[in-house]
This record gives sequence, C-alpha cells and structure tokens, in this order.
Amino acid sequence: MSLALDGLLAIALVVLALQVVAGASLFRGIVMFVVFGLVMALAWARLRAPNLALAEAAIGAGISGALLMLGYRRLRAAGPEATRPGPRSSRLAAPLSLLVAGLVASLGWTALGLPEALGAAGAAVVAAMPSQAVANPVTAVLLVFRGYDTLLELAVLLVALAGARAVEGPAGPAELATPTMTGLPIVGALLAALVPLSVLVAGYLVHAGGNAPGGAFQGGAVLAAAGVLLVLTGRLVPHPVPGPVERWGAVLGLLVFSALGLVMLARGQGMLSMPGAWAIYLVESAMLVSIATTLVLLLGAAPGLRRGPLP
Amino acid sequence: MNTLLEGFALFLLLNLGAGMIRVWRGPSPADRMSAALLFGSTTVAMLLVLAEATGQPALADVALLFVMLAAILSVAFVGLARGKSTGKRG
Amino acid sequence: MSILQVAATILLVLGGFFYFAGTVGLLRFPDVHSRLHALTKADNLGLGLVCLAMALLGGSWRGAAMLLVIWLLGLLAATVSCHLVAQAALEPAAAGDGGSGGEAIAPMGRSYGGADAVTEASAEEADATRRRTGAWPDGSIAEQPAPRRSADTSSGASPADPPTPRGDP
Amino acid sequence: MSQAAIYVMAAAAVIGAGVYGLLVGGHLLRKLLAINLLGSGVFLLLVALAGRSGGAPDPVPQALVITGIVVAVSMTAFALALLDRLFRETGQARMDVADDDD
Repeated sequence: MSLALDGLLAIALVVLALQVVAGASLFRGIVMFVVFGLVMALAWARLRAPNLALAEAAIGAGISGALLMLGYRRLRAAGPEATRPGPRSSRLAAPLSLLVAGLVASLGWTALGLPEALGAAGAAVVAAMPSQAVANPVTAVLLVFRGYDTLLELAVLLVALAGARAVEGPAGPAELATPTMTGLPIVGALLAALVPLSVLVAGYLVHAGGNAPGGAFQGGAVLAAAGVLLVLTGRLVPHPVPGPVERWGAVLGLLVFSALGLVMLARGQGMLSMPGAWAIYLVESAMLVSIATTLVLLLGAAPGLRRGPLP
Repeated sequence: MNTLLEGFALFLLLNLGAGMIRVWRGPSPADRMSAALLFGSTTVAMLLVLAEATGQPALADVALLFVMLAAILSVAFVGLARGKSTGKRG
Repeated sequence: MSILQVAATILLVLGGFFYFAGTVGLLRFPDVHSRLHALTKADNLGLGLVCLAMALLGGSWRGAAMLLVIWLLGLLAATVSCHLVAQAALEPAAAGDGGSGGEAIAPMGRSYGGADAVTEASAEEADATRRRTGAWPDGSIAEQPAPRRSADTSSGASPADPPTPRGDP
Repeated sequence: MSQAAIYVMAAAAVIGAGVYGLLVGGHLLRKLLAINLLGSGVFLLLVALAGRSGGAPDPVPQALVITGIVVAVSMTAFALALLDRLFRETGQARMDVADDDD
C-alpha cells in the first residue's frame, strides 16, 4: 500500500513536470508548477524529511507561486502577445526529447547503481549531536557544522536583491494596479487573521527549529508570505526610496552572523562557531528578519515599501 | 489502522489526479484556479493522514502552513482578470 | 480495533465521500461558479471530518487544538479564495478579453442546460456566466486577441489615469 | 522496488523534463519554470539517495536542499526582474523569434 502511494506520487510528479514544460498555455504551466510544489511537499513527507516539507510548503505554495503569477501579470498587462507561448512544436523537439530520454535513463541507472556508503557525513553529524546545543540535526548542520553555507546563502539573497534592483533600472518595473477586489471586507478579515498568525507561526518555527522540524528559513518564508499578502492587497505599496526598516532588515542577518563569527575568531575559537543555544537563536532571529525582508522586497520589485492607502 | 490510513491517502491522491483534468481542460483561468483550490485542501488532508500514519507530528505543522498560505495564490490571481497597468514607473 | 478507531474509520469514510463529491462536482458541473460552489462546500466538510478523525486517533488535546486551528483556517482560506475567484470570473474584463462575448457557446455547458445547473443564480446571471465561459474557449487565455486596454476602460472601475501600454522603447 | 528507488527514478525524469523545457521552451517564463523544475529534480535526487538506507535521511543533504530552495527562489525573483527589463527594452519575452537586426 505504501509503495503504491509512493509510486502514484512519483507518477504525479513526472506528469506535472511534463505539463509544466510542454503544456499549451503559460498560465496553465504556472498553475501546474504550483501543484508540482504541493506534490513535492507530499514527497518530502513520504521521504521522512519534514524540514523540507515545511520549506517547500512555505516557499513553493506561497512565495514562488505569487512571484510567478505577478511576473505573468506584468507581461500580461502589456497585451496578450507578451504571454503567447510560442509555436507548439519546435523542429528540435523530437531529437531533443530522444536525447533527454537518454539522459534520464543514464542518470537513473547511475544513481540507482551508486553504493550506499554516502552517509559518512550524516553519520558524523548524528554522532556529534549529543554534544550540541540543538537537537534538530538539520538545524545543527545549517548553523553549527556548515555555518559558511548559511552565511553565504544570506549573501546570495542580498546579491539577488541588489541585482534585481540593478537590472530593473532607475525607473523600476511598471506598477501593477491593485485590483479593486482586494478592498472587499472579506480580504480585510483574511489579513486581520493571517498577518498576526503568521508572525506567531514564524516565531514558533524558529523556536521549534532547535529540536523539531522548523528553523529560520521556514519561519522567514512564512513571515515573507504575510508581507507578500500585504503587498498583493495594496496595504504596502512600492516606494522609490527604501526606509530604514528595509535597509537594516535586508542586511541584519548577514551583519549579526558575521559579527558573531568574527567575535568568536577574536576570542580564539573557530570562526562562526556557536557559543551556545542563545547564539543560535540570535542568529536565527536575525536571519528570519533578513529572509522575510528580502523576499518581500524582491516580490514588491521596488527599493522600498510604504503603507498604502486603505481601500 | 496504518493500512487504512495509507489507503485513504491513496484515495485522496487519486482524487487529486482526477482534479488535474480540470486544470488541464480549463477552459478559463478561474477554472484552473478553482482546481488548484481543491488541490490545496486535498493536500492538507493527505498531510494530516500521513502525519498519523507515519508518526511524524511535524507534518501537521506543514498542513498548517498550507492552509495559511492557500489564500495567497488566489489573491495573486485576482489581479489577472484585469491585470491593467497604470503606466506609472517606480 | 477500539471504539475510537471504529469511529475514526467511519469519519474518514464520510470525509472521503465528501472529497469525492467535491471532485465529481469540479469535473461535472457546467460552469465555474457551480464548480466553485461544489468544491468549497464539500471539501471543507471533508476536511473537517478528516480533522475530527485524526483528533480521535491522535488522542492528545494539543494535537486536537492544532487540528481545530487547521480546519478553521482552511474554512477562512477557502471562503476568501472562493469569493475572489468567483469575483474574478465575473469581471467584465473577461468578456472584453475574449472580444467575442456572447458568440461562442460554452464548450463545457453543451450537455447541460446552463440555467438548470446553476440553480442558485438567476437566469440572467446564468446567461452571463455562459457568455463569459464562452469568451474563454477551450485553450489558453494567451490566445485571446483582444487588447487589454479596451477591457479596462469599459469596466468602469478603472481610475482616472488611462492605462498606457508598457514595453514601448 | 524500494521507496528510494521510486523517487530516484522520478527525480531523473523530472530533471529530464527540466532540461527539455530549458532547451525547447520558447517563452522565457517557461524556461524559468523549467530551471525551477530542474532544481527540484536535483533536490529530490539528493534526498532520495540519502534515504536509501531507510529511516530518516541524512541531515547533510537535507540542509543543502533547504539552502538550495531559498537560493532557487531568489534566483527566480532575479530572473523575473531580468525578464521584465528585457521585455521593456525589446518588447520581446521569447527566445525563438528571428533577429531582424542581423
């Protein structure tokens, strides 16, 4: 029974992926991609990786879908020509699909034939867990054992934000009008319930990340989702000049993490080593703020955001 | 009991597959979106069932995230029916 | 099997029935509004029953409270999403979008009387719905030829500033 | 067949779909979707391979994948900004149109 479930999930993933790349309309491709994210979360759940299921749920269901939908709307606003998906069949399609089938076969063959002794690092992590301040091995890897990765990832987020500002040019993309529908009272009720709740859940996820699935990435994505909702409903509007909240929010994670790393280096311990659970929570909270701010600014496609006029 | 739960999850997944036909056929974007709504609530139920079946209580947290974020896509979608541009820059 | 498990099984079967009903409605109903109607009602009842079954099986008050929160949030999200999608489907922009409002017959509505199936809508609304569905023939919205601008000005809800096309160099 | 083997094969197929879409997709938004699929396929491959011994998968690939998911979403946002600018400059959002200038 459980293998049937896995098999069906796998088939669903493959069919959805094919629909995303080969479907007739772009909009359908985007909806299919969002559904693909949902099914991925189920696959992570089946693979006993709830940390990943949380991240996929927060990012795949919330942020990615909204980003792509907004990108589509920006193109769509210029006329139907801009989102025309192109000719149904390219001359290259048939030979390329043969090549890709070969790639899939060889990839699958190689991957299935790999020896199982890949878990050396994981075994070391699990063995070292009792001496750590946190009990969730994934959080431990992210912050204690591979802190460099996480630090550089914050840098990647910041670079993406700066890069997006740079390519958008001084004018920025044309503003999308907030649909009048978002002024409906029911949307206000949704915001009144969801925004405080997402702050609570984000805090809960960071707190839980110490010894259960959760962590700063998942929490940051949830917090960002609340911001995204505020942008989409016109409660926050783009502004050409970033305020202090945006400026400091975007760099806070990187600043706190590097400062802590340098302090530890100066005190003669390893760079980026964590002096205790409080340091992990401090860094995670700063990361939470940075991830949320950056994602919201990326979606808002503007240097800053201001409170919008209430509809 | 676990077999029953997994069977139920399988049934929900089949439901989801059937709903896929609606995304595929449309005909209107609103139809595709309403099918995506079905997927959201079906996935939540599947996660809750799997949480019980495989003994991973954290999956209930995942389900919570899904229901919280389900509305975002719809809100992002509503602008599409009249995705006008005001022409204002920045 | 304990009595709790029997109760949970019954609830699960009931929940599964409602999910199934929602899917059937999504596939068989003739237009977007009746589909939404079937979907949101049946699915949320199904979700509630599944939550109740899991609360019985889980056997902890904390877990049960979590499930209650999930169900209530699910209700909220479904209500809002359904309302927004239904409103979006009613947008007059849709008719202008296709540029062919009223000409095409809804492909999905062929085997049904449009007004029969939409029991809760007046005949007028049903007509409008059919016309609108017809404005989006099977295929992609990307194929629609009419410009966006005319839809905006005719919708009456657009503010004073006239929309200008973007992308001109 | 084990659970991990099923997901490894699915991951290979998703990667294949991503590569195909990246090469054949005419619209740039479609290519972006394909890149995201490619990434998801790689993530799935990593975790499925790490979970072959049964039980909870290795935490190291899981941490890598979490990092990867966040990087993928920031890449998507950057690419969308790039696409928007390209469209504003050229009026085109596709790759498969003939260049009249050449």
